[in-house]
Amino acid sequence: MRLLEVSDLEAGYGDVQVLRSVSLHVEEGEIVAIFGSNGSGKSTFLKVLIGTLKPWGGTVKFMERHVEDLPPEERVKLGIALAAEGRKLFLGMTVEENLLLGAWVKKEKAKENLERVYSYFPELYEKRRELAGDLSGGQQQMLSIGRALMSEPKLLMIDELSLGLAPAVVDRLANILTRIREEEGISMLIVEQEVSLALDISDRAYVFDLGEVVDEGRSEDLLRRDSIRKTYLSVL
Amino acid sequence: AAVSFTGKYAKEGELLRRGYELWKETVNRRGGIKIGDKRYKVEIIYYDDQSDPKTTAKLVEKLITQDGVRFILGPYGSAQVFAAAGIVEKHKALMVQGGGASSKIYKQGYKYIFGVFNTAPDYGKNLIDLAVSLKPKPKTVAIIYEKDIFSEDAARGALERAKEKGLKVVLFESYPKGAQDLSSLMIKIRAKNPDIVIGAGHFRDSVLVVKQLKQFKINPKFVGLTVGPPVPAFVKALGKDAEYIFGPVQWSKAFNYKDPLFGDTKGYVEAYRKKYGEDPEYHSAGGTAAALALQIALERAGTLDVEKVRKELLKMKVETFYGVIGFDETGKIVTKPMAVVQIQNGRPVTVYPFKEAEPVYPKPPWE
Amino acid sequence: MGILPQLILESLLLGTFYAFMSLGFSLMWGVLNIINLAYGTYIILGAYTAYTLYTGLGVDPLLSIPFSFLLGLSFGVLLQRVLIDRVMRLEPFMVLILTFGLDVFLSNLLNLIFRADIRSIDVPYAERSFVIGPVIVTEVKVLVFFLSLLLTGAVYVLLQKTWTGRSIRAVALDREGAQIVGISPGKVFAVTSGLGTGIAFSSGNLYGVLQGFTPFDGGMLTVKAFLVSIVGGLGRVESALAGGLFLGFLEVFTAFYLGEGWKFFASLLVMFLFLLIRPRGLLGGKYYGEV
Amino acid sequence: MGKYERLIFFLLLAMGLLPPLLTDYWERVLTLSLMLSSLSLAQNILLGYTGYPAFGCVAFFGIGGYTTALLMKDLGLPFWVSLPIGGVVSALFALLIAPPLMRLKSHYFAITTLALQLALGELVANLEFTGGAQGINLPIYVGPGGYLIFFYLFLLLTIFAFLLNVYVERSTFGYALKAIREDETAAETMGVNTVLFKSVSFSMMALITGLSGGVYAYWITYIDPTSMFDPLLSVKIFVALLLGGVGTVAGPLLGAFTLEFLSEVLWGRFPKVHGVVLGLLIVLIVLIIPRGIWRR
Amino acid sequence: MEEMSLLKVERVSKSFGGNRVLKEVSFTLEKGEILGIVGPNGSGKTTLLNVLTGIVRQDSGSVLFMGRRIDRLKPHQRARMGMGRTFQITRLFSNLTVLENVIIPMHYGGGGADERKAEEILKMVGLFELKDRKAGNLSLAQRKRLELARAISVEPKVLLLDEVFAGLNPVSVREILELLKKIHSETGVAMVLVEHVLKALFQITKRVIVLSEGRIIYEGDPEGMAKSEEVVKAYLGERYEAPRGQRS
Ligand SMILES: Nc1ncnc2c1ncn2[C@@H]1O[C@H](COP(=O)(O)OP(=O)(O)OP(=O)(O)O)[C@@H](O)[C@H]1O
Ligand SMILES: Nc1ncnc2c1ncn2[C@@H]1O[C@H](COP(=O)(O)OP(=O)(O)OP(=O)(O)O)[C@@H](O)[C@H]1O
Ligand SMILES: [Mg+2]
Ligand SMILES: [Mg+2]
Repeated sequence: MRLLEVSDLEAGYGDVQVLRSVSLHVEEGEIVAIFGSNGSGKSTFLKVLIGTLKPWGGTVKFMERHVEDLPPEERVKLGIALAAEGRKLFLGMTVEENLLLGAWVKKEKAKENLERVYSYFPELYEKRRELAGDLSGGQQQMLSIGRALMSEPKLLMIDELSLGLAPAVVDRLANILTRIREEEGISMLIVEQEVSLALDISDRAYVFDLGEVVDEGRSEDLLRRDSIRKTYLSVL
Repeated sequence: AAVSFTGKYAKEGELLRRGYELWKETVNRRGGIKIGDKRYKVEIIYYDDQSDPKTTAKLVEKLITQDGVRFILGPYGSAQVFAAAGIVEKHKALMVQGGGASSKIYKQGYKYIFGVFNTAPDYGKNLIDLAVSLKPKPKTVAIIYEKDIFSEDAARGALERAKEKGLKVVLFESYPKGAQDLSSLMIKIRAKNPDIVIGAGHFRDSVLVVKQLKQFKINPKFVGLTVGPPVPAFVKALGKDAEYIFGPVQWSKAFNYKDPLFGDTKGYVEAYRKKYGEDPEYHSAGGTAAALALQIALERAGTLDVEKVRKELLKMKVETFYGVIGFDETGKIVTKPMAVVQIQNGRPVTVYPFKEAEPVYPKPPWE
Repeated sequence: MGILPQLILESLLLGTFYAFMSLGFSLMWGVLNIINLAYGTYIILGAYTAYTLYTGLGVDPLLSIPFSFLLGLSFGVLLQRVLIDRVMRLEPFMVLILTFGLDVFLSNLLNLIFRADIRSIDVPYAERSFVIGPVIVTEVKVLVFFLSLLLTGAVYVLLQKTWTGRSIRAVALDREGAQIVGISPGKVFAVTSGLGTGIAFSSGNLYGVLQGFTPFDGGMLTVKAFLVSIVGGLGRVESALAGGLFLGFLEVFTAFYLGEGWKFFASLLVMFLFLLIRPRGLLGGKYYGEV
Repeated sequence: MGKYERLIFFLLLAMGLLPPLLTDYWERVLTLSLMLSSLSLAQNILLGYTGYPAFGCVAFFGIGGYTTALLMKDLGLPFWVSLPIGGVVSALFALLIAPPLMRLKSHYFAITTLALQLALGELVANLEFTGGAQGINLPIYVGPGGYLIFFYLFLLLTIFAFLLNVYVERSTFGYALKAIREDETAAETMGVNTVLFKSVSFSMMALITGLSGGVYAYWITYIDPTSMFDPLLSVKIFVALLLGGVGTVAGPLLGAFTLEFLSEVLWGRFPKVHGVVLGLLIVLIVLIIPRGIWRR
Repeated sequence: MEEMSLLKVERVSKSFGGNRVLKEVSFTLEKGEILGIVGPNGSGKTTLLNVLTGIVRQDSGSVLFMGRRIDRLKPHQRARMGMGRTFQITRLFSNLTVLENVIIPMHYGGGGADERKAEEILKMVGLFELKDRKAGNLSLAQRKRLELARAISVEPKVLLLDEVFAGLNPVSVREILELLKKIHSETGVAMVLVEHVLKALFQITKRVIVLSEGRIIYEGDPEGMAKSEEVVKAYLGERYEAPRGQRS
């Protein structure tokens, strides 16, 4: 079943258009990666999906249902979660409180999921009584992802997956995500700059440029595609 | 006139306004004020100063600059009068007031301010004079006062006289304007257990002081309050608890003088009773007297020229229902006495220096 | 000396009332990040409600507390929905101005209806008191003390239902963040504002029994609530208690030893110093003005 | 100066020619408007450019006013000497308390200044030499020009405040203030001495506000703690700023005049309910034009 | 007399509450040198930069800049001595324009402000087209670039860069790398790069320090780092063979 189906999405800020006719879909149980040039509208796209930015046009269907007019909190209830760029953490609350709040729409399973997230990120367990605002940059990133996991979403969206994370943590995270997908069938939509990583863990990927989808396909195929190799893999 | 309709001095302000209104109606019924050859109907513009001197100042400024008023009847409250005075003086208008008794008003070198009240220290002095004349002679006194221009003056009068008469002042302390809880002061008074308690404040505080004295079970032999007891509302507010409390008055209906407008003091009392259904007390009388003084000066001057009217006021020495009205060069009245009343059987009766009845002393404890 | 027990008793009784009175203010501040300058006037509104019910229908002001609370609750929710929600998005000081405008409006409206005269709710037991050894105890104050304690406890329990409490704070810290985890900020704002205003109104009943009031006394009460919140720290019941007692002691002792006139000044000075030196309060955690 | 700034400058100068055409009453209204203008322009330096809302700025109005009044009354100094001293005292006081005070931000700062304002008011009310709660009556001005002199004084003050705003808007000094407004830590690491700049802008505000208080005291002749430390005046300043538009040079002027005229009209029309209407007005302004007239 | 180091950090320690974040950290930075600092999340890298720039005051130890102790200096004073930095979590003047964001530090950090020069710098970091945009409205990568522009605009003696490559796509990483190299060769500015994007870091630095739990556990060249067991365990991860970038 198509979990998420976006067609012809247009969006922007003020009168500056950022997204132009973006269409994209995510199947159930699939991990989809988005990469592409900076400023091409990836974060904007996720903002529209979670609902903190209103689209100008186009449709967003989640589980066959139109959600483009729902406020964010309703979408979260339906099973979408976002670990946002800029993190949007509750800096003045403790790490544990931040995580618990992630379970707002799944309160009955809060305790259980807390354990789970702590097992993924022991760093957070150590810091659970400290304020989120006092965490290091990378720790905040972990917290943001951990919080998104707390609601047991059907679709997990992560902006800048590896941002500021140490290599060891990135590896661990990659493992965790593939495992969660296998065990729980959660779908994911991931924005990641590190293209080899993105293609490593995803089934399919989209390439954004200047607000448009310029390329898409199965990750293995893209990895082999020359244009991609040239622009994104061989530069360093 | 800018008068307090609301706020802390709403009660006194209303009484003052009654005094003005009675005068206005009486004069207008008689055909108005005769100035030169013309007769003028009296019109009084009122504004509510909400018992706030700053507002008074603003309103008087407005009366003079916007409404073009030249002759102003004063507001109630010394601070209000004080505030208004500066403005009146600035614009060289003329104010006659029967609402402020602070002596400070007359120490500013103002030329255009006249007042028909004895100054505040006399309030305190009269109370002490009465107290020491009673047997058994009280020995200790506690004086509390509201931190305002009039009350402080009155309290200082009492303090001075108490020292002169050899009383021991065990407490002399102020509380802020508008205070509504005096627990701390009461605790202090209770610890000192004085024979006399003098409270210098205004109507509201008088009620509060009595209530809290009772609440804290404090039983002095003599309770004197500068403002309150002569006002009918005082008994209404306190009922039985008002009994035997003393209060000084600028004027009482026991006075006996002739009057150009009302015939004599009795005539005034009757006119007042007819209009308002109760006896006048000194706030209203002060208002009427102030207006009367202005009227007489206007008629004698025969012109609306402020300077000339002022000269007439300075020269004046006339007998009215209120006593003889005459001012010194600072504008202060210098020609009339004061009195003290005590609440007996729910009514204020004059007990000093003229005696309608004997004072009850010492005061029995609260029930 | 014999006077000390009396002073301590007075401070305790008064302080507990202050704690309850300030709870709503502290809650709205800690949670909505709003300093509600109309708060004091909410209390006064409560006092007038109790006054009207008492003089009109003879309902004892202590019995009409639930009614005041409900009235405040609806009023708070309404205000939040109609006014404050829209302004909260702007800089914080805009809400200050808005609530100040509200304060001017409400107090003048009261003045229009009731005039500026001092009113008091003269319940028959108002002047009753009894003596224990060196201290004299005023019955009303004791009643108010117990009621304050009881109601404060109730609020404490309410906030301990952690999900509500937590959601409330989350929204305050990052509105978009809260939405992302599925909380509806609008609802949370309304609940908090309603609760806070309800507390203000019901404390008005107690205030009205304790002493006289006029439409313009709100400003001073806001300052007191503010002081309690600053001294104690924000948004927590324990902090409000600490702050309330602090203010109680401060007022009674300065009034006694320095004179009534210095009471308010002392409070303001202490508040000023607290803000400068320890803006997080005695018990408080981090405050929000700083990241 | 830019084009429209020059225009406003000349308009202000031209106002100096108005008095012969005015009645006593309008002269008073204009004088009040100018006073409010100078106050909002002063606040604009602080709030508009530095981002610190000094809700209790009237503290300095009081300091300036009382200093001026006391110097005249107790030391018998002439007004022309007392006034500048009043302004300087107020500015120095600001400079002194700014470093600790301005560690606070946003409404913490706002409220702390308000506490300061109220505390000073209480202090003045309790002290003897300040005349206590009764206030002070000042001698009446009898010099050349009569009461018109106050109109010109406030006009001068407004022009001074206006020029200061233009300076801040244009100068590198202003850039520093704006940087502080946006992110203080970042500004600091970019080399901006934030404590110094904040303090100076605070003290500029205090200088103008203090001078304004001094002129007001002599003009109104009667001052007392409630009128010199009046929270309502603080709010009026902020409402004027909001109404006009924060952070622009023209906004505060526009706001002050509009507000003063409006409240004068309301005052006259609805003497009983003006308080209610004023409150409503504040609420409406915040709701409807939160960014001010000028910005729109 | 021996040539003095540009920056000398001696036994610097710092705790937050009971949490010891830096433990006697010492190192030196020579003029014109480029030093990389890496380490697990929360190992104290950002805190170290905060100590160097004066945003956080260390509990003990000292910092010498150009031979002078600067422990007591305020951040702005250090900035004027020639320290430029970027923030990991960007701290721009969000309501001012991109251009103004660059002009301000030029005023207060170093020489005079010159709009022309500011525009030049924006061109270098690739933000010229956006110069009139409000800084708050930039995308993550754009903000990072602006942080960098601000830091270099004052022509500092040392550039302290906190994760400038994070969030940049490979193309951008390349551009910024080239830019840094160019600036370095032209001005000889010393740099400290805190970074997790190792493949970028290793292209520009010859010496790295690895922090772990506030302690320096390795100091030396990049190759040696990947061979150090301790570093692999604490930071790189067991499966790590060589820095990713060197694979392709
Ligand atoms: N709040 C905003 N207002 C106006 N423009 C914005 C805003 N946020 C982003 N933009 C612009 O929209 C475009 C797309 O931004 P977006 O953040 O979606 O890009 P991105 O693909 O996530 O980039 P990055 O890789 O840098 O994170 C950029 O040019 C950016 O400057
Ligand atoms: N203000 C603070 N209060 C309390 N703890 C703090 C504070 N700042 C940092 N810390 C703690 O200090 C430790 C080091 O933080 P720092 O930001 O220096 O790490 P980092 O090495 O930069 O990590 P990252 O790679 O994730 O950015 C972390 O555990 C963090 O929680
Ligand atoms: Mg992005
Ligand atoms: Mg870091």
